[in-house]
Amino acid sequence: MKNILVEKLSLWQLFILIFIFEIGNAAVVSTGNDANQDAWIAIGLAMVFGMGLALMYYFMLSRLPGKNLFEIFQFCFGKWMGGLLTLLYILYFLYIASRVLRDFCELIVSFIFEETPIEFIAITMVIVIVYMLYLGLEVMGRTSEVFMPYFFSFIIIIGIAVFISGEMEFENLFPILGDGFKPVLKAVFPQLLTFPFGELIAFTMIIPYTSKFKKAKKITLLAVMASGIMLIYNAVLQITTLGVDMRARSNFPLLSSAREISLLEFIERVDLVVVFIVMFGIIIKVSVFFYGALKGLELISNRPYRMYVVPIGAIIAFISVKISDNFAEHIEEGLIVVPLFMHVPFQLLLPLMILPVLLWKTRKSKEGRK
Amino acid sequence: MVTFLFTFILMASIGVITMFDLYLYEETLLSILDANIFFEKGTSQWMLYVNLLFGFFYGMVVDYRFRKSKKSSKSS
Amino acid sequence: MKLKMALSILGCVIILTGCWDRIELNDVSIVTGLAVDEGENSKYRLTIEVVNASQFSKNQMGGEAAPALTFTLEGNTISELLHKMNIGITRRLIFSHTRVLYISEGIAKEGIIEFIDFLDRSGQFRNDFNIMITKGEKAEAFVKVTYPIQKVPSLKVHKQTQSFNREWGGDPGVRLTDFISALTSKGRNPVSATLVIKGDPKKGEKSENNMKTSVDTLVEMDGMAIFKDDRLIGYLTVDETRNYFWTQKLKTTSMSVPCSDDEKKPEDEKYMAVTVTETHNKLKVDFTNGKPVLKVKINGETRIEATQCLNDLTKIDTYKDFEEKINRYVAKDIQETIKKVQTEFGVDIFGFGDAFNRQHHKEYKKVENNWDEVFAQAEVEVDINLHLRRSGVRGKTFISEIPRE
Amino acid sequence: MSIFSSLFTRKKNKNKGKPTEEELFKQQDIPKQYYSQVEKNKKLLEELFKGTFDFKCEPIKIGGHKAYLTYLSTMTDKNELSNRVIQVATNHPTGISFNNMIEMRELYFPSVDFKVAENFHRVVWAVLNGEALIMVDGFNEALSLGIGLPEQRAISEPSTQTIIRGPKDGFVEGLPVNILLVRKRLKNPRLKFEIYQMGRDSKTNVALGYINDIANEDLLKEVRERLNKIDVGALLDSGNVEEFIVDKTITPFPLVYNTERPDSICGHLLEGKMAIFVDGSPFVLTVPTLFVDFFQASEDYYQPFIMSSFVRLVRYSSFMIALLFPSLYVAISTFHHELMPTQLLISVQAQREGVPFPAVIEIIIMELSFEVLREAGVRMPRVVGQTVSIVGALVIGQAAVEAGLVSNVLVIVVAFTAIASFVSPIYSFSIATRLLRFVVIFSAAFMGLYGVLLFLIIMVIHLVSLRSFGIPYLAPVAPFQPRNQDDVFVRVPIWLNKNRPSYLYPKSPVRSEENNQPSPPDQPVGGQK
Repeated sequence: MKNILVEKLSLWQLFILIFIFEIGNAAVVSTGNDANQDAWIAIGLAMVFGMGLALMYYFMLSRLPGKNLFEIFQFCFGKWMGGLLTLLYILYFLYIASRVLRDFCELIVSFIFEETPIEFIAITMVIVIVYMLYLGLEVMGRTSEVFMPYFFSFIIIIGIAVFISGEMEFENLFPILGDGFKPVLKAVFPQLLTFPFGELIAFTMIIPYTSKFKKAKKITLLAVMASGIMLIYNAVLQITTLGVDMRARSNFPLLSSAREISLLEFIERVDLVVVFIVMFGIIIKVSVFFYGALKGLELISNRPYRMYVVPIGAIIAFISVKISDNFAEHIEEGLIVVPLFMHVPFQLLLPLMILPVLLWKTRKSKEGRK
Repeated sequence: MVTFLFTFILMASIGVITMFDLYLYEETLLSILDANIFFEKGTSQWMLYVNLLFGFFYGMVVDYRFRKSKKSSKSS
Repeated sequence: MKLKMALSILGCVIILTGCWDRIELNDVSIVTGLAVDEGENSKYRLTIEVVNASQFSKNQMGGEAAPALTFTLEGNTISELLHKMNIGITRRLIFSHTRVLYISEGIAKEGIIEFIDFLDRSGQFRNDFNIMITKGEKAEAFVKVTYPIQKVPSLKVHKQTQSFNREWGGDPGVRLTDFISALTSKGRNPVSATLVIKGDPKKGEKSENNMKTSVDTLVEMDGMAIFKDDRLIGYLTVDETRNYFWTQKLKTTSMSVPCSDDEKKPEDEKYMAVTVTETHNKLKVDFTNGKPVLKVKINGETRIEATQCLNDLTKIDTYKDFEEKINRYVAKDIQETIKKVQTEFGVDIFGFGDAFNRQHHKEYKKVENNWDEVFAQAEVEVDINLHLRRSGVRGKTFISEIPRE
Repeated sequence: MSIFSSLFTRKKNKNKGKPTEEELFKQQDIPKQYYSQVEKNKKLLEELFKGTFDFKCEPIKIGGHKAYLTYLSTMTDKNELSNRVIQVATNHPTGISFNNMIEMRELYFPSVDFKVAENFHRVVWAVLNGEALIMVDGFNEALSLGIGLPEQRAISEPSTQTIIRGPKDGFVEGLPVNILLVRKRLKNPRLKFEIYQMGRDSKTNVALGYINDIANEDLLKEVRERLNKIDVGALLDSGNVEEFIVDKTITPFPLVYNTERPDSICGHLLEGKMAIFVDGSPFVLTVPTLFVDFFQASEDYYQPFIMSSFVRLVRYSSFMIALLFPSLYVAISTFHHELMPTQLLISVQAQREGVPFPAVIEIIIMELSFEVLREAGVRMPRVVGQTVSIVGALVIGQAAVEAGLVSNVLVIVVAFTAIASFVSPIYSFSIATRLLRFVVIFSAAFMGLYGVLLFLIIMVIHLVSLRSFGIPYLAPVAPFQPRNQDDVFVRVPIWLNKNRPSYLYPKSPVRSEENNQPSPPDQPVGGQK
């Protein structure tokens, strides 16, 4: 009874958060285009590597149970060096949060509201996110629990509906591995591995707050796998409905596939359902990154993170619009610059560098205790 | 503290996007900074600035209240 | 107090910013058809057809009026023209319910890529409209021909193609995405359905046309058009269109198969009417002696609807015999159509190239760039395997029971 | 809202706490001292109750002692009083002595409820409560006897929650009767009722009922604490209590469940909840309350489970319809024309031809007039109630369409919404949807379906953040508890529903261990050979 009010996530909530987080915008923008019709194989491969990454992150956290990534930095490098690293990560998280938000705003502005300014969409979205985060991590977990069934079933139903509408052509999936493994690998490294799977780094800020930390490992892996399977399903759906060329040309292939649905002469033009899926995925994704950054600020300044929610939310809205002038820049940055200069160092290199220090330090402390 | 961190992070993030723009556009630093910090008339970006101002003032108020409550808790 | 402040801030944010994309239903006109012709002074001449909704309400205000209006404008890009339309009409146009895009022959011969891109890019257009090439008359004449049952011309054409497609298969069933993916693919060339006007187009514009039991003017399906890349190069007839559709997505059709294969005695020709209820079609490209062989394989079920033949339909042998005849008949038809396309047009509209790519990716890569030539020379094998399942609710036909003198 | 609340909260005035009984009487200038000379007490009382016509202070003799019988004649049952007090006291032989009030009571009034009032405050309290007070000369305490109540409304069918099958009795305005109605159904010695007096002026009796071996201790402590904190002038209905004990006041959703049905209270008690009875109110509260409670009617448990599961799903969907239908109409007809099939769009457009208002204004006019009608229908004297419905149907429905002010489709939308909003079994919940509907209409008018989605997400976030006595408001759904799903969206047969809901942390989590699924007999009936 007394534990009710403590901020903790249940394992099921963690699972859902990771699931929605991974699918989030990855389901909507076209991923793995380098692999052509084998995009789904590439996603599967990336999923396996992603599970490896998740294991690594978990391993880091498990060396110091109950501490999040930033606290580990401080443990390893002392207050100043750790603080600097934390600041870098805060910037990284905020930048990615804004980028994800921009993805969604672009979708709304180019598909649904052609005349509405993108700023308006960004601000309204941020208001929702700020409201949710202000109420805390628990509320985020429970909100996603409420929306999970819809989120899940809508994705599945889109596929089934397209199939019944007779728009799917499984021939589009062939030839499997026609050009060998090369294009697949090209799609996996670094694009698919870092986005969406490498972005799990944000969960290093959340996993320590689960109620049963020891079981979190299994749940994380399961969630990554489930979301990977969902993404594969998604990719197959898009390729079979649109064909490889059309998918590559679509800015938002899932939306385009959903447009093909036409059932009973009445259930048609249901692309707004997709917008719902995306919208909720985006909210969760931005929130998770945002939460990570807030926790970092809390650690740096020793003030409760709720104080920062509103001001930093304003920054996210600002950056998400300023991040690029036009859609082309947004995409080019997202495909070329960001994986290279942001994802790879922050998701792979830095954690790999920290790992030995952490191991060394924790071994020492453990021996000392003995 | 909140206001300070707000300003700092705002500056830093503008710095980050400016860096990327520099990498992509091959324009002068000044022109990119200009585009990233200010806005042109005719766009609806004024909303963002209203938003930022709101965030800024919110931060100030929070800071003020925090300091006051700290003082009062100390004195009592 | 705090609630008021919070609410007022939220309210300000919302009200100050307002609502951009709002269009009341009273302020829109639903566009159902677009017709593109060659312009006299500029590149295109665009005619739109909008629904006059007040004609569809139960209590009509202002008496009889036409169920649809058309308006024509000339210009260089379609998209500009669409926004400029208000030069003559009152309301904003919405295109999400566009049903048919009519393209005149002349435009099609010059290439249609330039405005197809607009339709593909725009979020407003859906993928569920038909692309139609208009033969004979100008495209704008087609959006003006009314029809008593479905009063909006384009809705009528849309419905017409749908039912025709399902009942008999004389419409290639091409939508925008199909058209574009055929355009972009090297192993396939696009096709589209064609229309003709039967009767006097001038008479069709008037609503008196609707008063008669046999209307003066009618828009009819007329087979399909074949494109090489984005240029129109020729036509197929309605029957050939059905044969084309056999190789694609045909589900149901019906045909008259002669009772005897002997073509020499046309005077006592007897037919049986066969309905195909379910088919599955597959394209394959195989290699024999280093040369690609195009293979069409069709499985399906048929039933006999009527027969003029005297054979006893309660016997297994008869079924077998009929089955063979049907298969031979269909195979011959399809073979002829493919041959015609190969020799006359020399472009692969069937998608053999795509099938080749899927089955023998490496070999296809070698001939990818001149696939159409390879296609024109390739041999064709058609393998039809239609099963005759049943023959209605009667066994023997009564014709055989009639005592003859 | 709470984001902003941190900005704008003023300093809370320091809570001095609820005044003690002594302070309260002091404020009203009532002395505490009770004298052993009866005359003095009598004088004080008479002064206090000066100008009260029904205040009676009659001299009697009990066992030779001089005594006064004091009561409010309007609040006591005359027959009871004369039968059980006056006759007994006067007919008894004199000379039997007693040493204190308890002994006296044993001798003279053995079967009557009693309290010993040891100071003057208690004396006043007892009189106000409608008890008969006996002050005997020479004793420094008085005896108050609880005898019969004045006439009350007879138990009748509840007017707000009617059902087809099931018990038809409802609570009335008297606390004892209400407790009796529950006791009759739950003959369990562990069913406890704690009594509280609240209200400076009203001194209302409030009873907290719970089943001792089911209800969670901590929850109980929390409820008691909150009840003890209540400091109010007067409690006129349970609604007043409700506002004092909710966790959060700025929310359209009711955080406390209220009902007129004793059987539904029993059901809640058996799940481990607590019931709060307020004297003078036929509505009994139960806490903690969850979102799903408002979709469970007590009739669900009396009808076959398949049927009631279906009905429950209908209720959930009609909640969504009542909330969203008008706004969806606005959003689709002004933003997303492509969502309607062509034929439907044409016919809707045809009907909207000539309507001068934008869709939002149109729908707000209709919704407002409907709200006015509804309110008028409730407040009007029954006799004219008919008129309202006729005027409403004719004017609002038919004439408005004929005049071209609103379109036909819209009338259908509003009517359907209105009907759907009546489906919720608890009235206080359907009020919430009424209010929110307007919010969502505005949101849809500004931002189309995107606005509706934003609203939905914000609403869910809000719902999820709510707690009722520490229990998450959306409990078995979020946080998701797979074991408690048997009575949420559908209802499983009663013999399968073996566990009490675990989100209430009941002391004994199991209802019944045994598997008592009904089955046909093993042997054929009637000795079939």
